[in-house]
Amino acid sequence: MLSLEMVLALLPSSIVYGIFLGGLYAIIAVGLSMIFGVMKVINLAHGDFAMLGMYITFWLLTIFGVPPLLSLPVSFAVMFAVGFPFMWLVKPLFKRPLEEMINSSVILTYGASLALASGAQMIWTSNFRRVPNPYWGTTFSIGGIGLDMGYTVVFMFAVIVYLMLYFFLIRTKVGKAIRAVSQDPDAAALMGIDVDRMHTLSMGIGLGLAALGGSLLSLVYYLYPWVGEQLVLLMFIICVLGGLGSILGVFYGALIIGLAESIAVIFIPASIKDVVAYAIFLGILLIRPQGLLGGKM
Amino acid sequence: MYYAERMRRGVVLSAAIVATIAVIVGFVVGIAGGYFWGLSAVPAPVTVTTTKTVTAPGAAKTVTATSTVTATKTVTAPAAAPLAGKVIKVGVVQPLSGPLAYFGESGLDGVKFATDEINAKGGVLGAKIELHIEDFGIDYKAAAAAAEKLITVDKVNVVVGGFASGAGYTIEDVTEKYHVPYVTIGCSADTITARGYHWVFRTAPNSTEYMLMMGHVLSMLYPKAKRVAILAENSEYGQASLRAIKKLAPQYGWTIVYDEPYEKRTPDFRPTLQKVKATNPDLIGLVSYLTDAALIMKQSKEVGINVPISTISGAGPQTLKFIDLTGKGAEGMVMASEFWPNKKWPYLPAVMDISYKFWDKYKRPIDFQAWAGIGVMYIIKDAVTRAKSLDHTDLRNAIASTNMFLPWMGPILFYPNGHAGWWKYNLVTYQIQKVRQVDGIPANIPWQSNGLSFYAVYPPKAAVAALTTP
Amino acid sequence: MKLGITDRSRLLLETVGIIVLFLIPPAIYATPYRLYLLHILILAMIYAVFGQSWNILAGYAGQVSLGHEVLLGTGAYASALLVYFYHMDPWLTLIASAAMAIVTGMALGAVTFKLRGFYFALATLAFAEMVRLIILAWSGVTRGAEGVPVPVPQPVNMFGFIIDFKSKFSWYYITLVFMIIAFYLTYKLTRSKYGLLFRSVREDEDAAASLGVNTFKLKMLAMLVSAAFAGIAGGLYANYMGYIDPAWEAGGVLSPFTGLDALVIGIVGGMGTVIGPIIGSLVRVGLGEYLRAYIGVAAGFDIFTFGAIVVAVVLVLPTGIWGYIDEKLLRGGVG
Amino acid sequence: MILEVDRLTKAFGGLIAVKELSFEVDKGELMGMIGPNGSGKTTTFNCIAGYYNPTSGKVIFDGKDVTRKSSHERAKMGIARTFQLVKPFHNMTVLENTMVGALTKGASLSEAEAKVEEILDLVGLKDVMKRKAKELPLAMRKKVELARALALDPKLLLLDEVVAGLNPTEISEMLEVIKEINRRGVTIIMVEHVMRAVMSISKRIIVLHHGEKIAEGPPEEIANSAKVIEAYLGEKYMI
Repeated sequence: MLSLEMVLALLPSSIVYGIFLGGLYAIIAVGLSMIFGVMKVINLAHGDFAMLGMYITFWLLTIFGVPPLLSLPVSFAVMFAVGFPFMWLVKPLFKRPLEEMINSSVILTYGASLALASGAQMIWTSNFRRVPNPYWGTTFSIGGIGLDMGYTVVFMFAVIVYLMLYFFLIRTKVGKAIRAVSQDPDAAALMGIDVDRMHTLSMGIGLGLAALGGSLLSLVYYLYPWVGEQLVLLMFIICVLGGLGSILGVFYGALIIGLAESIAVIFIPASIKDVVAYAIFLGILLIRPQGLLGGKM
Repeated sequence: MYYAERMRRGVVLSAAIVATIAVIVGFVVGIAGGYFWGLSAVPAPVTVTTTKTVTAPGAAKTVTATSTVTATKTVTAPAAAPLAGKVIKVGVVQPLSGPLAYFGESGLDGVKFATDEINAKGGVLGAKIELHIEDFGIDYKAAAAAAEKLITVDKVNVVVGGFASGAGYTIEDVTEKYHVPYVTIGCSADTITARGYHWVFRTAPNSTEYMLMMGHVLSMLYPKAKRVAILAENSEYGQASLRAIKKLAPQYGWTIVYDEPYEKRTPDFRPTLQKVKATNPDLIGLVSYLTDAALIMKQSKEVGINVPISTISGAGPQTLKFIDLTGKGAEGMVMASEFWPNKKWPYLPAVMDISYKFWDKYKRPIDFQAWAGIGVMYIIKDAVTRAKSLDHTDLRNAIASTNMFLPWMGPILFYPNGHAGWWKYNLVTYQIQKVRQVDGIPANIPWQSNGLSFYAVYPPKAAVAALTTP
Repeated sequence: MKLGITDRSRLLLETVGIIVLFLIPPAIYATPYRLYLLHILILAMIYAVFGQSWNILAGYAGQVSLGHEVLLGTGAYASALLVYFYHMDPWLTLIASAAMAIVTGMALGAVTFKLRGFYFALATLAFAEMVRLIILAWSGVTRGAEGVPVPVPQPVNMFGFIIDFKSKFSWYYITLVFMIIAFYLTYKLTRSKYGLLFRSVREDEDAAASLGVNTFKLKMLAMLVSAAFAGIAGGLYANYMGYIDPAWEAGGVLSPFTGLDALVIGIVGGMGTVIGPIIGSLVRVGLGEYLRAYIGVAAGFDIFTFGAIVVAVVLVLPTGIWGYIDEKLLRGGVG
Repeated sequence: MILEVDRLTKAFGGLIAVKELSFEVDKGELMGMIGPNGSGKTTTFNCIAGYYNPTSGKVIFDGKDVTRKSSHERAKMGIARTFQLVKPFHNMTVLENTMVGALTKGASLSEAEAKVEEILDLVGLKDVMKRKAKELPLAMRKKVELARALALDPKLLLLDEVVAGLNPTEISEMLEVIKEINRRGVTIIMVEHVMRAVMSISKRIIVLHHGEKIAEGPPEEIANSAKVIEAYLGEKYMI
C-alpha cells in the first residue's frame, strides 16, 4: 500500500497534470456542449469532426508547411462551413417532438460518425500519423514538475478559446440571441430572433470548435481515422456534469474529470480510473440533476 | 370493443402476411443475389505482377525466397501437377477497418504478396491460390460470421488471419466446428492453442515465449536491474503477457514492483508514470500497442523517468511506425519479434530480396504481420504439396506435420496443440539502432525513420549487430 | 384483452408468420449458404430479443437508455461463468442470466430513474461503462480481459428430440422459440393494463403521477422485464458464440457500441412497436453482415454505407420501418 | 371539511412563492382561487397535489396529513388535478388517456373501458374517443385532462386554469361540465386568472397576491374589495 508520504509526494504533480488534462478535455467538449445546449442534439459524431480537424492540421503541415497553430483558424473555418450541410441533415429532426428528436439525433449522428470515420479511412488509409510539431516532446519543468510544451499550448488555447467564446456569448448581439434560443426557442422566436439561423450558426460554431479541439489534440496525440470514437463518451459525461448548455460548466466539468482521473491513479490502477470519473458524474447528478451550472449559459 | 376494432380484418391480414413474407424472401434473395453477385466480384486469381527484382547491393542476387524453400525441403517433383486446374481457396479474416486496420492490412498484404509469388510460379502442383478476403473491423462476432461464410458458402480449404486474440478465439470456434484448418496471423495469447482444439495452428510466438526472450535479453542488457515495473494494457494481450512475466520474473532475479493494468485510449499517462516512478524501478517494461507505447515513451520524459524503458512483448511496437511516432527517443529500445528484414541466418540475402520486393509493391516496410502473412501462405503451400489433396483433413494433417524452413522465420514445426515452437528456434530480439552499413545490409534501406531502424541483436546466430547499451 | 372475433385475423397472421419462421431452415436446406444464413438469422434473433428489451424500456416506458449493453453483458457473463467454472446446464444458467441482469437493472434503475431525458440517457451510459470497467478489472471472478470461453454443452434429449448444440439447426429453433416467447410476452404486456400505464409514463411522467401512477415502481417494472429479456439474450449469445470478453471494441457484450446497436435496432425498426425490433435486427445484423461480406469496394466502405443507410432511414422514416408500415399500410392495426 | 391547508410556505431558493397560506375547503364545495400572475396559485396547487414538497406547513386531506406523501399516493386517495399547460398523453387516444386513472384504482382493462365511457359522455368527448390526443384542438385537450382526472373518482378536483385560452362558447360549455361534476358530489378548487369565469359558478373565492391570501369570501364581496382591485390594477400597470 501507499504510504501517506508517497501520496503527498505524488499529489502536487498529479494535480497539475489533472488540470492540463482537463484543459484538453475542455477544448474538445466545448463544441459538443454548444450543439447539445442550443439544439438538444446528442452529437455522437463530434469525435469524428475532431478527427477531421486533426487531419486538416496534418495535411496543411505536410503539404503546405503551415505551422500547426496557424492551421487552427483554418480547421475552425472549414468545419464551420461543414456545419451548414450537417445542419441541413439534422434540421428535419427539429420538427419532431423533443423525446423523439433526442432518439433520432443519437442514431443519426451515430450513422454519420460511422460514415465519417470509415470515409476517412477510405481516403487517408488506416495509417497512424503524428503531426510533427515543435512542441512534441519538448519539456520544461516548474518546481520539479515536468511539463510538456504541447499540453501547455493546448491549455493556453483552451483558456483563450473559452474567453473568446464567453465574450461572444455574453457581449455580442448574436451571442445573446444564441443564448436566448438555447433557453427557450419559442420565446426567442417571438422576440424576433431567427431561430433557424441561430441553430445553423451554433451548429457551425460547434463543429468548428470540434475541429479546433482536434487540431489542438493533434499537438499531443496521434491521429488515425477512428480516433474520434475514443473520447466522445467521456466528453458527453463532461458536458452533462457541467450542466447542459453551460459553457463555463463544461470547463469546470472537464477540470473535475481531469483532476479526478489524475488523482485517482495514485490510489487505484490506471485501468479503472474512468470508474472514478463516472462515479463522480453519477454522484453529482443524483445531488444536482441539472448538472453543476445547469440552466445558465 | 375498442381494442378489438383496431384490427381491420381483410386489408391488415393480407398486407401483413405479404409484408412478413416479403421481408423474409427479400432477405433470402438478397443474400443469394449477393452471393452470386459476390462470386463474380471476387477477383480472379492474381497473376504475375512483379517481375522486377531489386536486390540489396552486396546481396547474392541469385537466391530468391522460393528457391531457398524448396532447396531446404525434401524434394518433391511438381512436374506431375496432380492438382492442375484446381483452385486452393484460402479465406483471409483480418481487421481491415477500425483501429486495428493498420496491422490487419499489413498481414493481408503479406498474404497477397506470397500468393502472387506462388501463383506466378505456376501455383501449387498446378493449382492456383485464390484468396477470399473478409474484413471484421473490430467486431469479433463479425469475425465469426466471416469464418462461417468462408467455410460454408465460399467453401475455402483453409482459413488464415485473425490478428487480435479475441478474434482468434471466435474464428477457431467456427473452424473447429466445421473441421477446417485455421492458421493464425498474429493472435499471441497463450490460450489460443491451449483450448484443446485440433484444427488451429499458430505461427506467432505466444506471450510466454516473447517474455522468455525479452527477459533473457533485458537481463543481459541491464544486469543490475532488480526492481522491474510492468505497464500492461488491460486487454487480453496485455494481461496474458503480464501473467507470463510474473511467472518468469524470479528466473531473472527480478522483483515486480508495479503491475497495475492501464486503460487504453487515454491521452495522458503522466499520472500513471509518476506512480511507476515512485516505486523506484530499475527497469520499466511495456506491454502496449503502438500508439500507447509511443505516447508512454514520450511522456515518461516529462515525468522525469530516467531508467530504461523497454517493450517486453510482441504486437504493436515492432513496426517502423513506432520509430515514426516516437522519434529519436526510440533509439536503443529492444523488442522481441519474429521477423524483421535483417535476420542473419545464411539466408539474409533472400530475406533482403523479399523485403525490397515488398517495399516496391506496397510502399510500406515489411513488418512482423506481413512476414507472418507470407509465412502462412508458404506453410499452406508446403502442406498442399505434401498432401497432394485439398481435403480439409489431409490438409490439417499435412500442416500438423510441417517440418520446413523459411528464410525469414527459421524452422517451422508445430507442437501437437498447434503452436509453433518459437523460443527454441526462431524468436529474435531487435534493437533500434542508427542506420548504417552492416554485414549484408546497406545503409540506404528504405525502411528507416529518423535515421533509425531495427537490427537483429540476439541470439548470436541471427544477429547482424551487437547489443548495445543505450 | 381477451381474444375477440376480430382478433382472429391477428392470430392467423401470427400463426402464418411463425410457421414461415419455422420453415426457413428446411426451405434453405438445399442452398449452399444455409449454415451461413442460419448463423446470421440466429444472431439476428438474439439481437431481436435484445432490441425488444430496449424497446420495452425506451419505446414503451419512455426511458431511453444509452447503456443497455450492461444488461446483455451481465446476463452473458452470469451464464458463461457458471458454464465455464461449474459446468452447469446451460438451460439453468439462462435463469441465472436473467436474474443477474435483473439485479443489475434494479441497481441501474435505483440510481438513474430519478433523472429524466438526457440526464437519464447519459447516466445509463456512465453506469454501463463503470460496470464494464469493473468486470474487466475484477479478473479473479470474471477472468478479466481474458474473456470467458464457453464450452459447447453435451447434446440434450428433450421429449425425443436430440438437441445437438453444435448444430446450427438446433440453435435456430432454440433462439426462435425464445424469440417467439419474448415477443409474445411483450405483446401481452403492451396490450395489458401495464402496457397502457407504461405509455402514460412515457408520454408525461408528471401527468401520470397525478393520476395515481407510481412512476418509479412502473419504470422499475419495465426495467425488470427488459432486464430479464436482455439477460436471456446475453445468455443465449454467450452459449452460441462460445466466447465473450469485456472489450470496449464493437462486438463485445459490454461494449458501448452494443448499446448503440440496441438503439439502431429499436429506432430503425420502429420504437414502441412489437414487430419493430425484428425488422431492426434484420437491418443491423442482416444488412450489416450483407454489406460487410458482399459489398467490398474498399475497406470501410461497408461501414460507410451502413452509416449512410441509418442516417437515411432516420430522416425518411421518423417512426422507423415497421412504424411506417404500421401507420401507412396497416393503419395502426398491428403495432 | 375535506381539505385543510395550514400555514403552507413554499420557497424556491430565495424566492418565496407561497407564504403562510391557510384555508379550508368543505365537502362538496366549489371554491375559486384567483390572483394576478405569479401570485402563487399554481404553486399552491402543486403543493396540494404533491408535485412539490412544501418548505413548511401542512396539507390535511380527508382528515389525514398528506404533506409528505408523493403525488401518486395523493391521487389514489382522491386528489385529482389538471395542468395549467395541458399535458395530455399525446400519442395515446382519448379513451386510453382517460383509462389511466381508472386503472390505477385497480380496475381491469375492460372495467376501466366501461367505466370511462360514462365520463367521456359527461364531458362530451365520446365522439372523438378513438382519436389521438395530439390531434385535438385545445378545448378538447382541456376536456381530456378533465375526463382523465375524473376517472380517478376524485373526492377533490383541482382545476388549474381550465378555461384559459378558450372562446366564450367553449367557456360556457366547460363551466356547465364543471357544475355538473360538482353537482355529483366532487369538491372542486378552481384556479383562474380571469375572474369572471370563477365568479359565475363558485360560492367562495380566495384571492392570492405575492403568495399571500389577501381576501376570502363570496364573489360579490371579492369583486368590490379594494385590496383585490389594487392587486389586479397593480399588475395592469406593470404590464
